Amino acid sequence: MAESLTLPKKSSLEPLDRESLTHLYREMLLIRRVEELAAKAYTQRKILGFCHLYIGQESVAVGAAASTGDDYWMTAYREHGQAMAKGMSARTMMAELFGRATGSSNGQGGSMHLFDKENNFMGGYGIVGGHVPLATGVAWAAKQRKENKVCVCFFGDGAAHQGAFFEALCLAQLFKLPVVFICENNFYAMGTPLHRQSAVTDLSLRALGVGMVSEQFEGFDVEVVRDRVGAAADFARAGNGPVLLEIVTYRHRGHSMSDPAKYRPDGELDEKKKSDPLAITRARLADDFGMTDADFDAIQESVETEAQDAWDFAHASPEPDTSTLYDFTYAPQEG
Amino acid sequence: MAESLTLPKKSSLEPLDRESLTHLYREMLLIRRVEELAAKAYTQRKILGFCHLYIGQESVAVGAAASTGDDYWMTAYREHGQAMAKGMSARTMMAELFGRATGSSNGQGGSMHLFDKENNFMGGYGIVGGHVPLATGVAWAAKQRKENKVCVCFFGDGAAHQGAFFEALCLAQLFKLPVVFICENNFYAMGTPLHRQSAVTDLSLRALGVGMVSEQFEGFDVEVVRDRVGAAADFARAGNGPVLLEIVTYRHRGHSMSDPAKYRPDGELDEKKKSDPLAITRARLADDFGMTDADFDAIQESVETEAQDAWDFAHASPEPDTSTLYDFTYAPQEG
Amino acid sequence: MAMIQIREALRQAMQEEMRRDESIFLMGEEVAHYNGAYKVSQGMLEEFGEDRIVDTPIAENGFAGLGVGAAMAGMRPIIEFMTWNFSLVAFDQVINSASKIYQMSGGQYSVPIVFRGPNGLAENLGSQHSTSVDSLYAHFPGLKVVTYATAYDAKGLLKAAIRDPNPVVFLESELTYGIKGEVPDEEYVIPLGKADIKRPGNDVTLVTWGKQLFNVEQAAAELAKQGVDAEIVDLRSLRPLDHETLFNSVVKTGRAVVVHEGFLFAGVGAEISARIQEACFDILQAPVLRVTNRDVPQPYATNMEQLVVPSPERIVQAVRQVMER
Amino acid sequence: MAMIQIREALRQAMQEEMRRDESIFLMGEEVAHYNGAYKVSQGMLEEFGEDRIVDTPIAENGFAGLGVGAAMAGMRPIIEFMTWNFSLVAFDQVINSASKIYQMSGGQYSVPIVFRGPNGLAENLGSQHSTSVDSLYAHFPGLKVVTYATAYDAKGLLKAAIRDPNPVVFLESELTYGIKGEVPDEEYVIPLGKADIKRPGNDVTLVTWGKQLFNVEQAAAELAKQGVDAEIVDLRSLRPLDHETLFNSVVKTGRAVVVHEGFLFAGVGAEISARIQEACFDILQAPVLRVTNRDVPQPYATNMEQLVVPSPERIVQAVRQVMER
Ligand SMILES: Cc1ncc(C[n+]2csc(CCOP(=O)(O)OP(=O)(O)O)c2C)c(N)n1
Ligand SMILES: Cc1ncc(C[n+]2csc(CCOP(=O)(O)OP(=O)(O)O)c2C)c(N)n1
Ligand SMILES: [Mg+2]
Ligand SMILES: [Mg+2]
Repeated sequence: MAESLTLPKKSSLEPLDRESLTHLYREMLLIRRVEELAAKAYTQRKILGFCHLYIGQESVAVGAAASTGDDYWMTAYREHGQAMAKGMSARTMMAELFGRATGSSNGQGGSMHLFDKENNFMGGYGIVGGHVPLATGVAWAAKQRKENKVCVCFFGDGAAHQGAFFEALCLAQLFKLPVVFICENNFYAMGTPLHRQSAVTDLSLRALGVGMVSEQFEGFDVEVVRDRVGAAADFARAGNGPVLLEIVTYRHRGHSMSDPAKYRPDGELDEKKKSDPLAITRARLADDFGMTDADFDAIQESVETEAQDAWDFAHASPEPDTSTLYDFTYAPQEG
Repeated sequence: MAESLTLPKKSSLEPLDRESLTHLYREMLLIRRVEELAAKAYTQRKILGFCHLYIGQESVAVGAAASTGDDYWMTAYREHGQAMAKGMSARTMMAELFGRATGSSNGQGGSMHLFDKENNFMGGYGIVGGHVPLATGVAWAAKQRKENKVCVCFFGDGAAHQGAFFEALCLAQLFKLPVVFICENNFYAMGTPLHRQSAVTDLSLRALGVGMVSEQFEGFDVEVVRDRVGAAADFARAGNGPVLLEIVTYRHRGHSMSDPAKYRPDGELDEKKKSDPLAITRARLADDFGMTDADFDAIQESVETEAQDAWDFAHASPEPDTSTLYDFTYAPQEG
Repeated sequence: MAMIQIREALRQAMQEEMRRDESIFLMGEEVAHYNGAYKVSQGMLEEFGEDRIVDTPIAENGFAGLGVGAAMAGMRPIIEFMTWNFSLVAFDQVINSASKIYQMSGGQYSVPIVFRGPNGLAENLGSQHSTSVDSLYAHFPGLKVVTYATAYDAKGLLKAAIRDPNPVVFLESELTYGIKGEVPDEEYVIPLGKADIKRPGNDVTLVTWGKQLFNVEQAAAELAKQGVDAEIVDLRSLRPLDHETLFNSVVKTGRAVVVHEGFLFAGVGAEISARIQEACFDILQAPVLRVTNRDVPQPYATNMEQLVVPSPERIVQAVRQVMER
Repeated sequence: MAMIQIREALRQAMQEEMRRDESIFLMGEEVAHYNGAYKVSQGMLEEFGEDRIVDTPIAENGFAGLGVGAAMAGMRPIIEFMTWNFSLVAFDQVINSASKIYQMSGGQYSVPIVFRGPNGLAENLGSQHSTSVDSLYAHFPGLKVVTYATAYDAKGLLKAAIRDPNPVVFLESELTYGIKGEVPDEEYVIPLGKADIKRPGNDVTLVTWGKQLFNVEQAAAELAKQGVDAEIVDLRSLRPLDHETLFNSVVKTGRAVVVHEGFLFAGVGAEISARIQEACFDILQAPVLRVTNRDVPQPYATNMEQLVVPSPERIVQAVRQVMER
């Protein structure tokens, strides 16, 4: 029976020491600052189209990367932070947002379609739920080739009502594929709160219907995310089949840059900001690892430099060469 | 929590007396005989295309009709028996299978697309799972108009993995729509047994993922089906929202006339035939209501006559008038 | 006459019809509490309440099917796709359910439903958010396919679509919701299947629909300077098609260029071109040319994106080609 | 040379390629234990095992997407749709995933996948089971669309499709799986994008593809009796299109009729017609005519159904029309 299956209480990962936790903190901060610069660039119309910021959810991507760094990832369009957590440089990402030739997709993809093959970051996708079946295929390949890799698939609470999501769950469980499905429940699909999207607001229940192991937890603490995603990856890697994780998080900004997010109940945002991933990990580093304000200032400074450098790089980069217009439609026949 | 919700142990229906149970027995027998004639007509190439027989599952349609006779029904392509149980005459149905102008859809629809508006039989559909969302819309209308009607939606075990099915469940539960979803689990989707279609073979579990009330039961006894479908209809009619029923049944024939059904384990069919709905109800009528062989012979005879009459009617009916070719594409503007 | 935005014209059409007919409801993502992703349904929740202005989860195949079922049961749903790109997950319901139920049922059940939402380019959204679905739906008998460029047409055509007893695919545009136009104060309805001559002319027929009308009008102005008097035929309905207006214009001018967004291959422009040469073969002075998206998935970067879609310059150039014959 | 059924030719193509390349697998409904709904994959489970010949639940959108993901990860999936009618529930995966990932990723990820299955009329199945999807997929850049009429072409083209680094939509037919044709014993591959002259002639060009070739050949035989020497161009690839063969033929004959199954409106025939008149305007002696399904959802009854689809008689009649000019 579905209910009887559960994840190991602890992952196989060692607890983080000061240095490695500091590294994760820096990554979260870098994502935060780069997103803030992206917002600024958007208001200056240097970035156009949609721009979905990850601010508030950094602990999910960074925590997951800390436990599945070599694995395959697939995700939706709110993926700037995920791409960076997985190894894409701030420069390459910002250049793609700016629509430049130096961007991750040569300016073909844009904000919603970041890809980084070198780091097995298999894309940001724009059709809600549409990429979830793709993840089962990546896991299929990994399993057939006995790669001992899993595919981590991120999607939002809004995707948990899509047929594509359900069919992917059915297939992954039937074929016992090594997929870690991560539902980032940030409480809203655009302007619609979860309780108006779904009769059940515990989305990990979706797993029961297909007999899948699942777990729901709060993801504001990067160490918790690292451990639970690690536990899920251990489980899937061991050949036990897929796992559905519902990670409760929160987005501090609107759905996209054009959304004032007036639909939030008064005080909700301030309340949630108390569990800002950066604040939580900063406190932990200060309290348990004795990091000083000076230490944090140093990190802040290097992050500022890196973020600003990304902006400068993107800004200075050339537009795509229009003579390449037809180069991205069909792959050339090898050999 | 999903699990806590359950249906009333008994429906609001009175137990059946001899006369009414006899009536249901006769209906099941009529469906059986008409299907056998359809099979014969198919081998004589009087019926073409696909022909999916309902033989073995009669108790489901007839039992459901006995408790939801005035309600809306929607179903898939294995619907000959359901159309008749809902009130379509054997003549009209057979004529449609023969592709005649006197058929339920003037020969436009055929075996997979029987419709009978007078009896709220809203169609047989050919895309697996595709009609399930339609049922939520019919229920939406019934609810808005406060008709106190439910929509009964039949589909197979093979449809329980389709995105359309899942989205319909999500919407029905979110909007608390009066739908009775009936999954007729006859163990096979074409040649694929359920355990190779799905990791969970208890399909009523699908309801847990969306917080829906569900129940699984064997449907060979028409009285049981009548009571449980009645209980589900009571529940939905009372405004409690939808119900998912998984009714375990079995098809005695192949998937369609062209399927020899070689995939059945040895002995399975014979074993299942012991729970033939006709045998069960016949025994009940004989044992508890003292019906004699003579009584049954009389029923048999009148059924034979009615079934043969349907064949004769269909056979004698004209082909559709080709001048009507363009009459079924667009509805005319009223008034 | 009032000058109003196209989004207001569409809203008025829905409001007027909903006041007239209890059986109409609007359903889609963010249409109610959020007042519409593009504010088309602003204020409608307040006026009509949650039973008639209905937010949905992101389950297009599900709620498109819900709409079709409700239509079969006698209601008149307006189903909003936040954009038509997302209708691709609901494609089966629009094609296999909506377009075929009247026929499959032998005429017993009609499906009076409107599917509406923005179509085509919305700028810098990349290839998954820039699809023009015109030809995908216009291909199928059983559907009607309607679009507009002006506020006047938007309102009159949407009212007709809502009143039609058949499924209507109604194509809008994010980029033009804010464009203002004159709309009469008194009620009016524009019958489906009637094209409109947006500019009379004698030298060449420019056939278009939807927001490309604006590029075509710019091109026509430029051509006028160059001494070419173009007639602009705005089809408005792609299915059914107004052959009379179309062919009369080509018979008059002897030349035609079709301009539309979306892909060339088996696009609606191909159908227009094929029909013109079938009907006006002896009159045509030059081949019917088409100006459409270039044959690549829509790139994100502005310079590439603008290369792909039709422009006044490309239209003028095509007209020059047909005039040179 | 061996005379084999088309289903065997398709099977041989898959078997030969799978023996050559470990990364190829076949996935779909009933392809394994049932040996294929139409027995195309007969015996393949036995040869290749359950990891490479894979039965799926009825979840087309899911397993089409699974195939695309596996292709991105370097495998070469063959995804069978039991029929293309059912691809409409997977439409989003074929369009928004398969056709666009190479572009969205800036060329980082290619998608070497084949989607295959029977397309178009299968007789007396009603409107939901009789859709021709040709134009729906050929509309989109990023996809290739291939079909065949003969066993020889079926095998050679499917092998090329499997080797192609791009997503290929491969259109088959229930009605012709059993038709036999000669297939060489030695290996061969037919490059995609090359049309084939199935009958040389001088008076009129008959353009077709898929199983309509058989109707066209019957019509050509009848026309020969009437003294009309028709050239038959079997396109085989709809995307990419072989303009050279097509236009050379029309330049020679000066007349063209396009024959295909499926709907007329924005069908692939419209594209062929539009391109011919664009390229051969001065040579054309008559308008390009089209013979396609009539514009109604497919009826079930035989007499109505046969009225709807192309027939040799309708083809002959169309040719007569173009010859009379
Ligand atoms: C199939 C589909 N329908 C609708 C949309 C429009 N849309 C884009 S994002 C979004 C909300 C998604 O919310 P969620 O899944 O919770 O992700 P989040 O934005 O919260 O990260 C919607 C409705 C879409 N992109 N795809
Ligand atoms: C979307 C879709 N995919 C595939 C098919 C082909 N098909 C027709 S019936 C069937 C099996 C359905 O089995 P089930 O749902 O259990 O119904 P049953 O035939 O047992 O009544 C399949 C695969 C289809 N009609 N629609
Ligand atoms: Mg969300
Ligand atoms: Mg079954």
